Amino acid sequence: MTEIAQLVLNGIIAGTILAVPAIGITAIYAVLRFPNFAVSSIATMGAFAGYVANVSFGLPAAAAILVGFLLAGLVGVVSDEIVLKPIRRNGLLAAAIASVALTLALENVVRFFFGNDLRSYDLPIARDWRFLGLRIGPQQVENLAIALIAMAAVFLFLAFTRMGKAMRAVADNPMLADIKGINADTVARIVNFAGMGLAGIGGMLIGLDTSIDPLTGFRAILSIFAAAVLGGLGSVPGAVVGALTIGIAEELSLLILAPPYRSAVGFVAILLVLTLRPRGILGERAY
Amino acid sequence: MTDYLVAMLTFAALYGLMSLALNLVWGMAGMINLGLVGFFALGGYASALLTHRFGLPIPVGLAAAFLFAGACGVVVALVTARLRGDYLAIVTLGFAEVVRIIASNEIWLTNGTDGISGIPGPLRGEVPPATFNLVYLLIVLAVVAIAFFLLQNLRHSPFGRVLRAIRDDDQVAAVAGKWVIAFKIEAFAISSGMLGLAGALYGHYTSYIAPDAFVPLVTIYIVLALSAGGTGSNLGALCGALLIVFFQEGTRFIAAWAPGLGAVQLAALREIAISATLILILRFRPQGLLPEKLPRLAKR
Amino acid sequence: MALLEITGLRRSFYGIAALSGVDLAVESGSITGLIGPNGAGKTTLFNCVSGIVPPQGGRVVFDGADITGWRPDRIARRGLVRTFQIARGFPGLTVMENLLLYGPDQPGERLLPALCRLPAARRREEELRERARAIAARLALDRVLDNPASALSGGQKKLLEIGRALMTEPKLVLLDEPIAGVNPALAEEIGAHLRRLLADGLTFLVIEHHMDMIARLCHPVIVMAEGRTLAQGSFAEIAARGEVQEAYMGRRWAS
Amino acid sequence: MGLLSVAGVVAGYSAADEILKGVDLDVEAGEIVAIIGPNGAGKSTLLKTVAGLLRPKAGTIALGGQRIDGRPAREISTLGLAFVPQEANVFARMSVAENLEMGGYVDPRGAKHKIAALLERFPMLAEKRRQAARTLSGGQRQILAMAMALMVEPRILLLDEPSAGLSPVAAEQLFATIRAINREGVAIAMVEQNAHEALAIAHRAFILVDGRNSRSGAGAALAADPEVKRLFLGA
Repeated sequence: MTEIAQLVLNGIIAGTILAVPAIGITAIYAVLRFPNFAVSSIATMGAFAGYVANVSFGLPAAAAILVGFLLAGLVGVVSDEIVLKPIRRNGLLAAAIASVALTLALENVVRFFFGNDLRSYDLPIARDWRFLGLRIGPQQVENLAIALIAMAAVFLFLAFTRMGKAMRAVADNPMLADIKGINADTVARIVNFAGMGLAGIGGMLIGLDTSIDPLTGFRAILSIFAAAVLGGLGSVPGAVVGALTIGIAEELSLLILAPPYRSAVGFVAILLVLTLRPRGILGERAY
Repeated sequence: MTDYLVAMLTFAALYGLMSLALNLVWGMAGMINLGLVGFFALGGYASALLTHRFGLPIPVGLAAAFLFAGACGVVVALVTARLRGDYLAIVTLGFAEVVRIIASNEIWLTNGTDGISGIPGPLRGEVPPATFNLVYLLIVLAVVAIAFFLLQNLRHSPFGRVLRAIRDDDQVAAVAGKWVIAFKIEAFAISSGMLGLAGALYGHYTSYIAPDAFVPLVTIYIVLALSAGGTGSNLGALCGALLIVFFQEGTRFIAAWAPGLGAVQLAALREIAISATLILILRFRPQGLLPEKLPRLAKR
Repeated sequence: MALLEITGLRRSFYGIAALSGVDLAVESGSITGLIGPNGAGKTTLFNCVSGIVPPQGGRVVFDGADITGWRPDRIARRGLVRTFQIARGFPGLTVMENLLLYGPDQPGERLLPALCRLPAARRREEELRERARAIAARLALDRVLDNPASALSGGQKKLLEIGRALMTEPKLVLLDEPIAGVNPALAEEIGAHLRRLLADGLTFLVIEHHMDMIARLCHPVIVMAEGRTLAQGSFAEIAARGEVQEAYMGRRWAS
Repeated sequence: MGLLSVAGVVAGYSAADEILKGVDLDVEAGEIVAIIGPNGAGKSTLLKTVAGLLRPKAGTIALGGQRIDGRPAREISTLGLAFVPQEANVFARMSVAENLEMGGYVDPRGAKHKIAALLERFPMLAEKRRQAARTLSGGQRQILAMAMALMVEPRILLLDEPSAGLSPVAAEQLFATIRAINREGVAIAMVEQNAHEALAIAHRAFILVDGRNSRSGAGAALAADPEVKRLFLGA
């Protein structure tokens, strides 16, 4: 019983972390209408930027994450501007395919500079806390807090700020948004910056738990997309629900499956949801 | 030099077979498959296991690869046939990853990341290696020629017309009296089967397969081949495949003008070059070099 | 026995009822008009009858067979075909291919005959091509047969929709606003086509908002409101009824 | 010099096709102008070009004496010209109040007051202010779309087939609303299939045929003209 409770707790933490990049990818989808697979290598880049800030410049993890956010956001905006934006005119599926090529290129940029070795962040050694027979590490708690703050910021931004509403307006009806004077290019840049920045945070949060290498983001991509699809691509609250579901399901799968199969859980979840409820748990684009 | 050319042409033909397969689902029916390499792997393992471990003849292995990959294609298509393109992209991408995870971890079956070596090839060991390579090239070319001929028939048949209609609007195609799901499943199954066959031919040619050979990069190559050649056109699919192999070989010479780089860095540069090429084609020539043509049927 | 008989048809979306028990019959050899305010459920009714959206209750009987819940292609092959409100179709196919696609009983649409180019398929293709040419000539589309459908004007797209429906050799055609967005001269022409086809033995069920067209072409006229059938009769009878005026027509047509 | 003057405008969706082949149009401050004509004549294209969604290849468009041709839609919307497209003219998944806010996006000053005033004016919208716009009926949606356009206090409103798809009752109410908006001094240029009603409320009308001006004149005079009747009124 305690074992299951521990797995559920781990799953909630993992799911909350997963929710961060999942929100990023779903927000980008909502505005630009295509799955941007570049999210996987941009998450990796965020993790490496955080690594450089943390290990080479000695910043604490929380500050290094900000560096990861900024670099990933920047790469997201620039790569979209140069690579994907012109291709979107040739069709959204073409853009999705181009984003696969883009992610491969960016992954190899990381590989070019850092090689294939595993690297670890420089973290203070801390003992796990125990309560009710469950274990939780201080770093996990910090990660959880960072993920929750990032999510809260996204929700407040979308619900109350002028730019957040403009973003929803473009997601809803780009042509009308243009007529109403909302600059879709600006919105696209902001959603790319914020969305890919969140992916960068996600990449680093995933890396803080273990270690990083050029495939860090790619290994998480199934879980990230599973979370977004599960909640309904384009729906921000859906991404959170989806991420928690995936996080818990992946942990619970350890009861019956070998650890390498964890990422297959996301795939199975996608299949189940798409078969039973093609618009996702909360329906497509609920927000 | 001849050996090198023969090897290159063999790979070009294998890519051509996969590119034709992609053209059937994506070019004609409009269903994107970003998990090509998964079906390729399924066929490779199916044939390798049957011929290597159970000693069955190679043609049986090839047929089994076609059928097994095709059957898996039916399952994937059953689940995804109702989905829009972007979801299909996600599911197929995930499918290929799951295949690779299984291949890496079910050691009892696939020998894990060490892979399976010593896969038999026709006449291998009985004739000199150069002759084997030439014979194998002819076999692969024959398979590609048959596939091309059949797919051209399909392309110009009423069946092909229904697929192209489904690509445009599957709901209206249903109202036109077409059982859309069945058409999609058929197209996906044949395409997957062809990919499996290509995987099997690959295994018997190199005599060794491992999960490393089935990375998403292979899918990118094929998508690149078809995009470059011309989505919707079978001839374009073949030309694209030939171009890609030449291009791939060309990028090997990066090492010549970039001395002082390690192997990892060189490999990274090549992958960047290949990705960048696909991006440039999607940007500047989305219809490809040999674009699809519409038939002229008004005159009797 | 009516050609199409619908009883108690129900369908809701996300808890909001679009059809709440529709009863309706279309007699063979009629052009039946279907009118009603926006949101009355007319297009949903078409979607349920043609099989695009499965109904959640009730029965649809067509030509003696209970087709409730059938797949759209099966319904189409049985002789019930529909058009769409906004001309939809296959922009990547030529006009000729658009027509051929609707041709029934083409063995070449099965895998093996297609792969092997069986003569039966080629013979059928020739027949269908002949038929397509005749239909295109009738609808003045014969000059654009080899053009991609995307290059047609709005009015030609509407005509192509009707032409495609005819290719199926249907018994009943459901037309969803056949003259919406069409200029009056072409609307007149479309009306004349329908009358001629009626004489050839076809039956139509037509959704339309243009009262002129309904008044001149349709008999009987069925009024829908809030997911139910409200009234049925000749246009004059319908126009005279108080509840219909209130629900739909407004003052101009009441006088 | 009228409020809006369009002269010799040529435009189309691609380099090859020209839908507008040289169109003139002028709207005086405070009047209702109807634009009618057969399908494919370029009526909607004309409005889209004026609103800045399409770039004219030739000709001039001036608003209050200031050239606006070639400027993007979002710039034009700040100059007192508001365009209500025919379809998808509200943000379906946003609330009615948020829709109004987005209507006034270019000028957020005093938005609260303007929203309050519009909600008072259209009680139906006030009742549904928190509901998503997709839950509104067709007629209600048109009203919301026009209210959104009024958020920028425009001098001229361009309406693309406002009555399309509405039942006659809803259309009648809509035309009454259009008239009421016009009485407050907002000029209106509307494209209509529904020529009867459009000519009945328009001060002047333009008839387009095949991308060119065909006739123009007072609404009532055109409505009485036998040739116009035959062509467009189905009489």
